[in-house]
Amino acid sequence: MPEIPSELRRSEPPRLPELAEPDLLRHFTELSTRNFGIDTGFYPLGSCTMKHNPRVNERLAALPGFRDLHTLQEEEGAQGALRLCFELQEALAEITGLPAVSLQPAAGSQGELTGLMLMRAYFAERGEEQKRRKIVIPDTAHGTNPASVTMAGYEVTPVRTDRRGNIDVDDLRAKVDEGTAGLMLTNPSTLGLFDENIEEITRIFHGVGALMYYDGANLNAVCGISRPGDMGFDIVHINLHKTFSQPHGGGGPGGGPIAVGSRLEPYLPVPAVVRDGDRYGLDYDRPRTIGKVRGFYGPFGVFVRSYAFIRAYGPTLREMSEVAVLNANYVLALVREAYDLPFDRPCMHEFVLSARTLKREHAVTALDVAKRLMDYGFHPPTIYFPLIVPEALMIEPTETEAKETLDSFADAMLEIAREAAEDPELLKSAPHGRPVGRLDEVRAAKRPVVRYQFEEHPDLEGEPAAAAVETPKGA
Amino acid sequence: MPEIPSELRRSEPPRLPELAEPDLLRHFTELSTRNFGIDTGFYPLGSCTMKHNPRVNERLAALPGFRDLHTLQEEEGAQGALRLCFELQEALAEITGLPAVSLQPAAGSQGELTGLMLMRAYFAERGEEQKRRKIVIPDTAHGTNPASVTMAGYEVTPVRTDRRGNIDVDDLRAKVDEGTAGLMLTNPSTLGLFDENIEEITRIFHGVGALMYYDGANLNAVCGISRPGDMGFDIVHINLHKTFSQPHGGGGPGGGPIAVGSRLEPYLPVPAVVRDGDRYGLDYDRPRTIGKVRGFYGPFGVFVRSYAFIRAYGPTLREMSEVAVLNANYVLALVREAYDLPFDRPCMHEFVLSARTLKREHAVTALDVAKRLMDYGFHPPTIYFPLIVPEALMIEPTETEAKETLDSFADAMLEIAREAAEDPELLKSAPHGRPVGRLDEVRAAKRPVVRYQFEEHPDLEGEPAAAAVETPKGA
Amino acid sequence: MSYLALTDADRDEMLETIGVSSIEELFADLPSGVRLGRELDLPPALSEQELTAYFEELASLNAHAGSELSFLGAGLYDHYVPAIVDAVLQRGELLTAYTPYQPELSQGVLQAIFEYQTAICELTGLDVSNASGYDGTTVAADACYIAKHATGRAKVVVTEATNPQVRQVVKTYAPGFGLEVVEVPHRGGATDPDELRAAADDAACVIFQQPNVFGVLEAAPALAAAAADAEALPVAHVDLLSLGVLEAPGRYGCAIAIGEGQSAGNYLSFGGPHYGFLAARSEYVRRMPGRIVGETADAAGNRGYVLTLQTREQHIRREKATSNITTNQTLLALAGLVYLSWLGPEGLRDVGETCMALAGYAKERLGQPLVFSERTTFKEFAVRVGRPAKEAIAAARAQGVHPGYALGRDYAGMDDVLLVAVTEKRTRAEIDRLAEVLAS
Amino acid sequence: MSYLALTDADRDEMLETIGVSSIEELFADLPSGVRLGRELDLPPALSEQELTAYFEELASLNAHAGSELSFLGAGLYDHYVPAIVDAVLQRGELLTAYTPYQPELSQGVLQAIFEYQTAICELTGLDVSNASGYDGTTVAADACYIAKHATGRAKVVVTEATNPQVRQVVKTYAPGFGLEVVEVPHRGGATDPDELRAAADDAACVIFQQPNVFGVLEAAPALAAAAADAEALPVAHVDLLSLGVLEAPGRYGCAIAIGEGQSAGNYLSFGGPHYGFLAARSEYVRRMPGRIVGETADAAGNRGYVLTLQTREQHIRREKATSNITTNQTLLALAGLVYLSWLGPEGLRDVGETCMALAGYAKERLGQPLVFSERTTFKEFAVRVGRPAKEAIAAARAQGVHPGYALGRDYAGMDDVLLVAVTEKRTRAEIDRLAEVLAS
Ligand SMILES: Cc1ncc(COP(=O)(O)O)c(C=O)c1O
Ligand SMILES: Cc1ncc(COP(=O)(O)O)c(C=O)c1O
Repeated sequence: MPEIPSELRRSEPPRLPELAEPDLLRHFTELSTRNFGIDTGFYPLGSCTMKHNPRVNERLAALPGFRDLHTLQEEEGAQGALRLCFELQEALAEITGLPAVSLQPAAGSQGELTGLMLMRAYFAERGEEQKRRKIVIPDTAHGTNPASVTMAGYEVTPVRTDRRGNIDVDDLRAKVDEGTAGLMLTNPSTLGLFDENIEEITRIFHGVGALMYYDGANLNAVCGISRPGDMGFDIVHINLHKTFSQPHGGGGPGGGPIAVGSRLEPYLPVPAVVRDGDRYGLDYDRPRTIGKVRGFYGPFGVFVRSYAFIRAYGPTLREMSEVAVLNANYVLALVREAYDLPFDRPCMHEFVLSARTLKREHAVTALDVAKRLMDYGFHPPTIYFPLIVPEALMIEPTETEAKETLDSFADAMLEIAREAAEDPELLKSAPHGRPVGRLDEVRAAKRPVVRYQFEEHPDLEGEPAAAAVETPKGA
Repeated sequence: MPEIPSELRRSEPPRLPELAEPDLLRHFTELSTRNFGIDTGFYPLGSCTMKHNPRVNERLAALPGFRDLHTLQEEEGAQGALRLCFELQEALAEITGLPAVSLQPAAGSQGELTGLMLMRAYFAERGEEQKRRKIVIPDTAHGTNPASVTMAGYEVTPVRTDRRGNIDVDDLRAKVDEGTAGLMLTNPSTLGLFDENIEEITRIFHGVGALMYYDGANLNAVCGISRPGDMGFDIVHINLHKTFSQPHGGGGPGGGPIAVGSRLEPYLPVPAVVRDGDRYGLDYDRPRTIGKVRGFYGPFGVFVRSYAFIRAYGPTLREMSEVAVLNANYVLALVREAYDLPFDRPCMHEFVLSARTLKREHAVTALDVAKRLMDYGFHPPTIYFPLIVPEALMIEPTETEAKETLDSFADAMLEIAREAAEDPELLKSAPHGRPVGRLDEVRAAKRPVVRYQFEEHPDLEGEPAAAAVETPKGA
Repeated sequence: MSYLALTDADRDEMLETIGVSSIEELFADLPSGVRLGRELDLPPALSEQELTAYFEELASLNAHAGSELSFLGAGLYDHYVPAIVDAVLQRGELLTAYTPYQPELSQGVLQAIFEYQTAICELTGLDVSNASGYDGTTVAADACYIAKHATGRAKVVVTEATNPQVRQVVKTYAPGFGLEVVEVPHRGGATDPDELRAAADDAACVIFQQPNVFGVLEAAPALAAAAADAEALPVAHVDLLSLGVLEAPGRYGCAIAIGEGQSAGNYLSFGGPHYGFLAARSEYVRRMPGRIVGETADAAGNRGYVLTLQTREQHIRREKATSNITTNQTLLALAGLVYLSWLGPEGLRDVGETCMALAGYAKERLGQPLVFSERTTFKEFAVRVGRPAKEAIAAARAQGVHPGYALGRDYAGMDDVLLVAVTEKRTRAEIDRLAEVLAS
Repeated sequence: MSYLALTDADRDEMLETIGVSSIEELFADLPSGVRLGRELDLPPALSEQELTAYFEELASLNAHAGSELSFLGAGLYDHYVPAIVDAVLQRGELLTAYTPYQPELSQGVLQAIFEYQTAICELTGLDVSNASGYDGTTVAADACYIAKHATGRAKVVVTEATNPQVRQVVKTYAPGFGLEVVEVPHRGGATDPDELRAAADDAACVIFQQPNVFGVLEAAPALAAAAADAEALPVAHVDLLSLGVLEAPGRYGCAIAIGEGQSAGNYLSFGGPHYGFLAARSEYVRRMPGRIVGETADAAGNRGYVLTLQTREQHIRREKATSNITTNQTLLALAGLVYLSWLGPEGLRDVGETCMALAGYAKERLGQPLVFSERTTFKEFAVRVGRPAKEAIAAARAQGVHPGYALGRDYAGMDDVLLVAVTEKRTRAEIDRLAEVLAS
């Protein structure tokens, strides 16, 4: 074996665990028992679409022909995988109503960034690169939207929400002009409401030559019912790990394919998966492409699962969305009396309550309600998001839950509202009987310990985390 | 589709669960969280050899070439499977020291029955069928031994255990004669002790022309160290789910191959897996065979796992047994002071304590100790077995446990002995914080409810289960 | 060796604690004459990676359902096993647990068995089920044991149209039970009730299979009646997958129903491990072999499950036990439960109807003479292929199709007969392919 | 559709409770102009069994590591993934959980990430690791972001000997960050420190790969020193599997280490999903993108883990966040943790040495001229095959061997060059086979 020059050779072995397999398996089994997944129980984490993850999808992704396929395999040796990618592109184009698809982005957020890069490239070719610097974002938007804008080198122009929960169109008119590159909108919005003025909004942006980006996080509400392309959007990302059931894995992986109108197709990342007769291939010859946003072609294993999910429904995907909306409205009907409902309209696949009154009258917060729900065996909803709703509780049941589950969740919500009045301490001290109680996030941020404490571990410079408690949890 | 005659057609649909997949998966996930496996923690269930189950074995058993292979596939189409069976036979022959192997028995108990059937066939050919009716069994034997004797149409002759924990040779001499068909012995015995007089015992049985059966349940103690064949045994069964790590699955499956000396080979079940050059086949042409004891060739999936386990060790199987014995003696050394030790000798892979003194002095039973161990996160040992030891606690750590685990288990045992003196209620009320407390076994047996209570469910005639509490639990 | 956790330092410390200087000392009680005194003659140890490579090579030498279009059945069937079955069986808390002797740590397995017993009772139309037997053959021997003790009679009757594997195992067990075994021949692929009635005199039980080994539907109620008329226990050997469309044995007078569970939720796995099921009328519960789970409560009144009626069993009754069984097939029975729950009542009926419809299509499509053309069959049927079946099989396999089982192996005068099994996994196109291959 | 739990009766009840007469009413807010008004044009729904059959057919059209002897690498490698990785990843509580926003229900994932961060810090010799980035390319862009804000400089330097996928992604992100990208050519397969030093003036960071794209060991310490000398952050793109034998980047002055985690515990999966790792010196922690888990305690003093330093992140800082990332690659990073824990320090070294020894054997055995014969390589090397590499590949694949990657795809003047990767899964016999095939 060839000699490694001494200055390049490892000087001290890494301190990795030294456990035999039996103890290793026990360790990770034990860790899993201190975690809560969809398999454990109801998980109405708003904006995250925590639906059942069919196990057949895991089986299919593990087929050796997929799992052990090298990404640089010659095209002739990867026809099945390329065909799967192509068919998924076709399906997503049909579902979104936009003809050209790139599967490359690794998640929704990267889909957003990619979409904004497409805008840049599009305007650059028109010589409008300098002029168009603004991206309009409603105040209900998810944090990734503005963050993506900054990463893409654009500036954020915020726009207000009106009293019905739609974008405030007057405010919008005042802010959209020739300097506007585009809009980023989630529709239905993070309030779980479909923007009734979407057609007008489209006119406003297209009127000034700006583009419209659709954040697909809430696509689960409208599959087969209304398509972003038909709403007028030019670019959309799809969160395969939400709408199309890629398991979320405790944080990832995900998939954030984007679909675009034909005028933006030339700028899509390379390679594109193309078909020529019954042969499938990779097309790198896209002179106007923005380039690559991640390695190779995207998270293929995610494609297998999500495409399997789509094929399991076929055209009945519409029923998936209908039931998602039905479940949400049902839970809303059951719990609305006990909580504040900032926007009183039929919701879509999710709805946002406020614990404002509970807080005012009993000094009980959305966080307390969330923690108390754990005692009832439920994962809490998303809280403190969207930001415009104080003490927000954002509830998304998804279509895969049984009525019995929804009923018992609603009962718990009502019971907790009663407890807030009668025995607020019960909520403040929640959760009970978990491996740990509420953890000190401020201390964690002040004196960060982010790796196992081997003796000589250097101290990290911390930061104030005063806001730790009221920060968004979920989405 | 052909018509089913109405009198043969199903009249009422079976009342099976009607759950969607999401709820079904949650249901079984939830059930699993109310169960304890080796993956959960230490499982020193004496006589059961609860060792780590390597996950690679599950992967290998699931290879389509094994998992989806039909048992009636032509031999040319099953060469890999037949070769695996053949190689496993060879390995078991080498480990047991007996040349001829049949993989067919489904578990140890069926191995016993098969072995006794071989004895019948053997003596029948010698015209001694009527004469030889007795099978000698020591009072330490597992219940399956006498039960197998009865099923085989033989009669049990019990023999005593002496003060060192060996078979009482004098008692034995008095009971073995021309009417004796054979002996069934577990060695090391269920006391975890190796019979020091095994050679003499062999002389006694072979002296009268009787045969010797080795119950392989404790083979984990002596692999590569001492072989049943070399001890003089004519027949042995191997519990693949003990010594060779087939996961026990909450009760099964198992595998109970038997190995025999050449004089018994002609009677083995059919088919035999044979080799001819580099071709493997099934031999049904065994005119003196006892026939078949289960369908086809045996639990093949178990063979895959156990053969993989054997190949992972190879000749170092000896180390497996050495460490099993080391671990047992280590725990014994740590806990002996606090419990009674009926037979004070170095143990083999397991040892048997008695809670006799705890019971006399504090009215605390072996059952109480067992239940209290659950509070410390351990599965209890086997209790009330073997029957000759009052308040027996039969502890088998196995080789796969770490010293840290053994230490904390020993600490718990010592702590519990202290608690028995200081706060016996703590033990009597154990376990604490489990999904259920101690269950009423007497009621379960008195008024048996053995299926979900649909309205018209007929009452079963029950039985007294007075003994329920002091009955063997484990092994 | 990564399955062992002790370091060398650990070993030294432990030996010191024990008070010996070497591991050998711990084996002092072994007479030198019985020691091996050499290394085991086994192939060298393999790493996990090497293991995987070697076993993958062995697996690749087998023609399996994925690599060959197969119509093999004759007792084990290539039905679809849903992914949820794998997912549940991989749960370590279930996979790596022992028999649930300690109920407080075993409610998961205990409740699952209780649910399994319920499902088996529902499917068979009987009152009690045990937690599983070894397979579809040994439960037949178990049934004989029950019948013997229930009737005090010394003879059992089995129809010749019952799977030969089952009959062979019954014959192997019978002498130990002190039972004589009588077989009743089939007439044109089915059993004649009168003939059966005649044979049933003084019989402890009568075992018949529905659908029988030829896939033919027996006049099961008539057979059960014939047995009952002779005061022999009627025992039906049934296919769980047929019980969505075929009547429950309990409904036509059977005292006991048994069978091979593989078709419901287990992989083929070259013949095992699978599960045998056994259900009976309540009066036989105390004679039943095997584990039985019962419902009860704790002091606080919480419902819970325990192994019950244990005084039937070997660990208590020893030589007087109803059986010697201890390790059974719980995990495979759990697979059965998950599968049946996944199907539900409608799903079960659908699978049965689909199999029957496809088999019906195959009977026409093959265009080969049916051996028992007058009979109604379920998912399997016998055809004459006009040459030795072994030849037909070899020829078909050369074209990637396994056309079925050579019945001549078990039945005289059937050397040219193939037993063709068609499950819901087969498509019409695949059946057409079979027809093509057999015609060629 | 078995993924949906509601019965028709449920739906009616629920509609009544809501106070509407049909589901359509719930969509009243949708303007008619934006409604689809027709069925989606998708292929008909498939049952689980049909799904399986269809996907198995697609999978069978791919030549995978099990069906073809492959020496493909160039960034993703066919290393052995132990069964315990699958076992852990199949635990539903981990597989189906969201990002751990609620720590009391997420201690399992949180502690696992904490352990992962520890392992990455140990391997790279740095102070902090995030919970994972998308892959080995996007973490390079993340590093550029950190460097830009740490130095206020507007240029990044990347060596040409860095994997082209990485360079392409950096170039795609750069404009948004307001960064210019400069590439430094390789000289005979490695980077010249002086040349790098010259390019590094005013650079925010310098990214090089060790071992580089040609499998060659760079003079990494010298490259890091050159960067540091220009007050640019030295960033090493490394292979986790090499860090048992190669020095930790933190030990030779790197400020940041990044890389593709696939080689450690992930399957090839046609390029994803995998995990990118990113570790840095503590002073850069507040600039780091992505989740970070920290240790803390509850009121009772029990240790616990939480997402921490969140004010870096988009859900709090929005347009001022260090990144837009939210969904990351936790499950794949968990696979990495399980794998690295399974290996342990010695196992990691062994794998590295085995790969290197086998690759060394291959270099000799192939007998083809090495492109950079003077250089030390790790598990990959470049050879000239005396004809267009594409042809050599086609010819070899016809014989069941994939001989490697055609470097000409990315590097001028290398049309006849194959990049051959040799992992611990390859055997000498397989390497001999490769030699034979390439020679023919
Ligand atoms: C409304 C919204 N937009 C964007 C995202 C980001 O998507 P991803 O997590 O796939 O990056 C999310 C979820 O995290 C979201 O809820
Ligand atoms: C000593 C002994 N003999 C026989 C058996 C029966 O073996 P099996 O459970 O494999 O039938 C066991 C275990 O149950 C045992 O411990």
